[in-house]
Amino acid sequence: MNLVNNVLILVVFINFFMLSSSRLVPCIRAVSLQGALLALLPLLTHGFTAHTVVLSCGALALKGIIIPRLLLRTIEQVGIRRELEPIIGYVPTTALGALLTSASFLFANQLPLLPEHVDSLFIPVSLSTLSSGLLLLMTRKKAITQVLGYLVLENGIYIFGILLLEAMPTLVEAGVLLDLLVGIFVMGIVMHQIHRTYSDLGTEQLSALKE
Amino acid sequence: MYWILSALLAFAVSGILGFTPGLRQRLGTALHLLCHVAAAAFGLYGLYRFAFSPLPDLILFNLPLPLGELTFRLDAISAIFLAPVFLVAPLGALYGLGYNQQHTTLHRPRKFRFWYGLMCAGTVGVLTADNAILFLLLWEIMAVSGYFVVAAEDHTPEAKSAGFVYFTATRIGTLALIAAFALLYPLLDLFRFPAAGALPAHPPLVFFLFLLGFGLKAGFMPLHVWLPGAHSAAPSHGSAFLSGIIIKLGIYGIVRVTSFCAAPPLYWGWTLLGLGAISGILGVAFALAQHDIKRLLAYHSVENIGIIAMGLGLALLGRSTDNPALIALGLGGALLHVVNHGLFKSLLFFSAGAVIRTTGTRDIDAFGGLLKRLPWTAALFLVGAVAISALPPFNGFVSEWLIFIGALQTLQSSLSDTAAALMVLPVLGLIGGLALACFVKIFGITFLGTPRTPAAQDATEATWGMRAAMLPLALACLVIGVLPTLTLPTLQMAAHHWTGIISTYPTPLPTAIAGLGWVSRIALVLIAATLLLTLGLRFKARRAPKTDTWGCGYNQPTARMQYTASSFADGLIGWFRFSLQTKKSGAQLSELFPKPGQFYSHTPDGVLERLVLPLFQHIENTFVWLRRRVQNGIISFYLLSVTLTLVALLIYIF
Amino acid sequence: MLLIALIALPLVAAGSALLLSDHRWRSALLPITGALHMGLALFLFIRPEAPLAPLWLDLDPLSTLVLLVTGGLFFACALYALPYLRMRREWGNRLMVAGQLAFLSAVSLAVAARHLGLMWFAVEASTFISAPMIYFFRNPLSLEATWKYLINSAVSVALAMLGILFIAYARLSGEGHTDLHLAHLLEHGTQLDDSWLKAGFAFYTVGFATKMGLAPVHMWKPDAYGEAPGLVGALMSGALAAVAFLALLRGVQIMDVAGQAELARAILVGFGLISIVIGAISMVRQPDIKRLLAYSSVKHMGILVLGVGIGGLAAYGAMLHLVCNAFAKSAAFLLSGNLQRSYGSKQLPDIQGALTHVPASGNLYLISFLALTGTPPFGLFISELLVFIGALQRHYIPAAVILLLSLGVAFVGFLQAVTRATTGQAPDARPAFRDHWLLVLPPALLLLLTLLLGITTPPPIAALLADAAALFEVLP
Amino acid sequence: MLINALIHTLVVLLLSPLLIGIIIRVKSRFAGRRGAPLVQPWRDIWRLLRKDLVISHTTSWVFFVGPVLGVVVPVLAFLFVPLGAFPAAISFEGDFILWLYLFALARFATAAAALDTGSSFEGMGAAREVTYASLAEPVLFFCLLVIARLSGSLSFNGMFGADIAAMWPTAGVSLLLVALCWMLVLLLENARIPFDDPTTHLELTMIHEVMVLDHSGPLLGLVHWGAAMKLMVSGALLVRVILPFSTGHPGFDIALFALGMILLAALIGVVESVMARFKLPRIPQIMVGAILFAFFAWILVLR
Repeated sequence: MNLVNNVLILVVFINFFMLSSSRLVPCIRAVSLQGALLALLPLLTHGFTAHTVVLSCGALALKGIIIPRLLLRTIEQVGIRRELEPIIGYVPTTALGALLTSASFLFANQLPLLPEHVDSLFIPVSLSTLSSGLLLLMTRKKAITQVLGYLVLENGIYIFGILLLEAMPTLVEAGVLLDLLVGIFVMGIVMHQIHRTYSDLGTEQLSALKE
Repeated sequence: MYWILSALLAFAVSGILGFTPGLRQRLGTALHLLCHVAAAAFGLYGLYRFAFSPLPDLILFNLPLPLGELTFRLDAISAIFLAPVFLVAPLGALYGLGYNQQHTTLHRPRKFRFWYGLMCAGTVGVLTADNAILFLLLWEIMAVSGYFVVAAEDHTPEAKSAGFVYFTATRIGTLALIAAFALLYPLLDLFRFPAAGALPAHPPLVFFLFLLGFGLKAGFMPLHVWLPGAHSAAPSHGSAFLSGIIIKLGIYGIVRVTSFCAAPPLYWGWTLLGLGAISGILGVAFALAQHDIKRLLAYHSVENIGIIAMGLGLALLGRSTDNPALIALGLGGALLHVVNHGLFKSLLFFSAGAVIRTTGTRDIDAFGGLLKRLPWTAALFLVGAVAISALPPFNGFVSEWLIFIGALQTLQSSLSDTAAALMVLPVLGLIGGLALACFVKIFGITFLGTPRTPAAQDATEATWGMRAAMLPLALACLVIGVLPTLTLPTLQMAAHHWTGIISTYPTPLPTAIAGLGWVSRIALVLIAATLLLTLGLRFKARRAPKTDTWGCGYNQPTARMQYTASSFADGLIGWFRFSLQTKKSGAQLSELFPKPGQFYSHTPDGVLERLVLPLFQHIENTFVWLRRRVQNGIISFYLLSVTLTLVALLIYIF
Repeated sequence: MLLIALIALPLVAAGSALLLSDHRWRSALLPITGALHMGLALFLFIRPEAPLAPLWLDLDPLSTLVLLVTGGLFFACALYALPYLRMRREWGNRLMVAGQLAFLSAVSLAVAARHLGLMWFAVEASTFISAPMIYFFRNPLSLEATWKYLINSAVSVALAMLGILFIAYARLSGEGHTDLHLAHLLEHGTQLDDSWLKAGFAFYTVGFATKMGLAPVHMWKPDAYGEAPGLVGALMSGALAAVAFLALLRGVQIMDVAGQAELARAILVGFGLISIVIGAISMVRQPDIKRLLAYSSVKHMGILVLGVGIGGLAAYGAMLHLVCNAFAKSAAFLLSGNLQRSYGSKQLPDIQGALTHVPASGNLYLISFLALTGTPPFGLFISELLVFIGALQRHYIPAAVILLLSLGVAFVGFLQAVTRATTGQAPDARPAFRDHWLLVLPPALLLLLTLLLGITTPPPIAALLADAAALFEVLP
Repeated sequence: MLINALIHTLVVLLLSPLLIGIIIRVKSRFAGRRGAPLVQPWRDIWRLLRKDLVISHTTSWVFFVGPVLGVVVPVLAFLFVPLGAFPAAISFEGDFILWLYLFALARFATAAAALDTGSSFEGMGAAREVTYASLAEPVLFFCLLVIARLSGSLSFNGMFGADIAAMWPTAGVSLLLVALCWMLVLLLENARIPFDDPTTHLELTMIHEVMVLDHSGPLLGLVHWGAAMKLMVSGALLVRVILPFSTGHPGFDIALFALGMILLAALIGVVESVMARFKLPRIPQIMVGAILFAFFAWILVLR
């Protein structure tokens, strides 16, 4: 059981790294690492059943390999390396991230958990990943980082999903992953267009539509 | 009752036929007129048949309307309101025929005819609808078609803004009515109108909502803001129908709604009396200060609505203090004034339209000496003017006389009781005096004296169609004025249907019958004597030499030296300075030999320009400012609002 | 069997649309699939067949209603799309046709899904499919609108997913084993753990409220509907909003069964009132005709949610409102698309004298204005009246007052726009794109439907509406 | 009833110029002159009726209706008025309203006739006449309300009939106020000195005279005759309020009524010679004062 907890702790560290780093390429590699780690979790928790194997292979292939390559290819086309100053600065974002993670840990043990889930870190880690994903989305200006934020958000929800494997049959799980892929693919196309029209992936120009 | 419904359909069909495009337009207009005349014939025959059956006539169609069902009812009250509709509507169509031939301002007559027909159909429907949903449905159809009639010449900015104000006011009225009927929903079974006197008195909120809704349509003083603009922007036969018939639907609404309750509380009567007095006096005061002939006539509609409201207030007082004479006379006077006003106001608008058609402007100061050039129109306008100032030989006097007698029924009551209702007499007296001053002003300055502008110089008489439309109205005014006793039985029945007590009613109208008998005899003698003497004198003066008017020795009098609209009413406007806030410019001669000066006075509509428009402007600015804050275009703000809503919801739940 | 065909048919058509090379054939696919889909939906409504997999795909009264609305709407938009896509040849219609067909299948799947996860998947798919369609005009503004729409919907639907998982966990902690089939959830409602369920419902509602465009989270709607072509705006405001509303109501159903009815009601009424107020306020002095319709859609969504939140007569009114609003709103979007095309801009200062410049669309735009502001002969008047009476019956007096005032404010806002657009001097130049009869017929048909619903509600439809409303009757 | 009507018409047609004669005679006596003979007004009217007339080419048939109504209306109005104790020819509930509105009709006609000539002076007269008259209406209404309330009936016969004498002891003060207000209105309506000077030649200050500036020959005769009759009609009511005694013997009552009329004419003559004209803007202030007095009288009665 402590192996699972160690993996989850590692995920939280990746979250913090994401919040503090300003360079895009390492961030994308961090997200893919996080995806790969999460892909292993179902095997560790529920052992080797047909369902878990399919799920983890799909997740690994998708989050670990396909999506990062997609994002890296977009970055080469666009050719930007560094995230500009986020709305509230790096240090405050990381501090806020830490604050939210501790809050989610506190919040988690108030929730009426089932006996077998009490000591596992699943719920607090999923809530903290969720909140850091949202934080990334809200504070960053670059379109790429917003997509990364969305990916971290998805990972948070995915962690929570592992607990309830029997609620989500394989077909639906595959559907969720497929949706994720389609989503990222469409975001990639739109980012490409943004680059072609604004020659920069910043979303400052993307605020012309207002009253 | 079937006749009335067939009249409604005929009006609708006339609207549709009027819409025929292209080369068959002349056929379309002819069919439009034909349908209008047919509808009027059906309607009048239906009313004639109804006049002899005391009980209301009910028809139920089992078409599943979403909420109520399709029921129509004809009783004495709606019959009285329907009578002017079936007279003015076809005459309006006939007038329109003549009006459009030479007049090019109405560059979309097809659209106008369509909405005009629909408006008439809506009016007939509203007057006979018997359940709230159908009432609101037809009320809104009539209001929407009214908007298109008002904004018929919408290429002019003035018509556009008038249309906008009209439609907003009507919609606020409808919302108030919806709220009122919804509040009444538990009492009415499936929105059907209850029998007279079936419900307990409406709670104050419901009454004031009804008053707001119907008052906005009727045009009581504070709620009249849309009326002058709308009635002056609409083409003349449109504004004749609007002013003569449509605003009466507000009165009809109040009459129908107050008939639901068994014992109306006292404050209903007093509110209506107060509103009527304010509308009357301020209406005629504003009318005096106007230069535009149609705005002036529109303000007079406000004044006459005030008089009708006073009659209605008296009737309500009668019901609260159970004084049958007061009910019958108050309601009888009010309903007869509704019919009379429908007739002479349409006559005035038609003749004003004829004047505007030839001179091309609505400003009174540009007219003058039109009697010699438009003899027929001038005579008909004179009939309308004398009738609206409630002077004896015509119908205006008869209905005001009934209201006077009604008020006098409270003569012996103590101050705490209904004696204050006697104040109606001096108020009506003042209104009558001011109305007389106003109509002498218009008639004198428009038709008499010498023409002030070249346009008035070569004015031409109205076409035969227009004159044919005006003549029956003038005759109707004369007939009701000279033979008023014809109307009493229907008025008596209306009072019965209004209070719901059919049988046990002594007819308190004998005093009125005797009086009206003498009134008609005096009117006949008056007309005969005046005609005789005038013809005699004209005969004697046929060879009299013609010279210039005696100008007290000044031998080059010019047309501009005549009295104009603003100078004529300057004295009277002075008294109402506070409420009119007239802006005067010029007229101060400084040096000994003053250079040529120019006097001009303009009276904005006080309530609209100083209160309503700035208020709405302010509200709009705050809304736009708020929207700019919420929709500020920054994507992280949007995501922040999602998270904040989530957190708020979680806090709310735990 | 028919149900699966209903969902699979548009998907197959979408696939073949991608493969087809010929332009005319591809746009012809749209009306054919639309007609077939609507036929199937009507057939299923008239003779409901025994479902193949009741746990996964089944039609209850609410989903039949939404299916009929989306089917009818899609067919009208498909007819509109034929001449429209021919006019917009330069941008190619491969993406648009395939997207619309895929959108239809995703929506049908979402409507028929009886498994929360499956429904979530369908809604998520419809979001990502509709995103590229907003970018049809390929200008910077529509790009920005697409981006905002994408990020907002993605995040919100993800939160909804978390809500669904919370509900599953509530079942797990209540009963030991869990699955997300709606039928089972409704049966074992009482055993659900309260705190997890409430937290789940919170996430669930915020997620689908953003998807639906309710007030505090509606910011993406004016941008997305404002910049999308009229056709896409019509589809999304009619179909997508209805589906999101259906999803939201699934959550309410679960809360009712679990005994948390008044909490759900309070949340719904809260969301409804805020959306009505903000929707109405934002319509005043709005220079852009499409953004005006977007704000009007926010207001009407508010009325829908308010109606269900109040329950009783108001719930029936809300269901009728769902149908009438979908038809009238999409007709208005199609017509504003026509106006924008013939004037070359959608800003009011440039649009004048539409009645003479583009007579057919101008007059219909006027009629759609009357329909949308709840003028009596049209259905919206009846539905708003029902919601108002329901509010009074259930003593929601402040809600009734706010509803009435907002109707007035919205009317003033809309009237300002319509008077400026339809009256006045039309520009003398001939319009760039004249009114094609197929461009005018669909909105006219939709408005006719709203009119008919206003005048008489035929018994079968009235029964359907009543059953749909009965689903949310609070069991005393 | 017909005979009664005939008597009334004859009395008003023949005797009214006498009142004018008396007023002129009293004024000249005050000025130390012997004054014209009492029958002079008759002679003037007779002379004017037989003269030819000159018409301005800007006028139309409305120009003729003014003077005609000026004569017809007082004759009809006099039918309602009881001569002292002698009952009125016609009386029905609410006849005083018709009486008031008949005079309004006459005012409409004369003002329209004045405007018909198109001269600025006549327009000025018409404007003033109509403005001040609209203030006189409420005063008359209040006075008639007071008397109706006291007498309990709604027709002139009932109001000014026998029991006015009984009213004095009970509501003396309000009746006095009524009489005063009625006198003021009488002076305004009949263009007497404090409000308007019938004999002035300065057009700018006239109200009534300037409206008939252009009338000549028979028209002018009718105008004078109508003015005299109007004075008699309103005077008769005022006399009935001031001298309410009725002895039951018809001959004596008629004599008493005649005496009352003569006294009234003399009073007007005295007032005209003693007072000077008010400034035109003062007239509305006085009329508003009259309205307040009449209102106060009504409140007294009502309490």
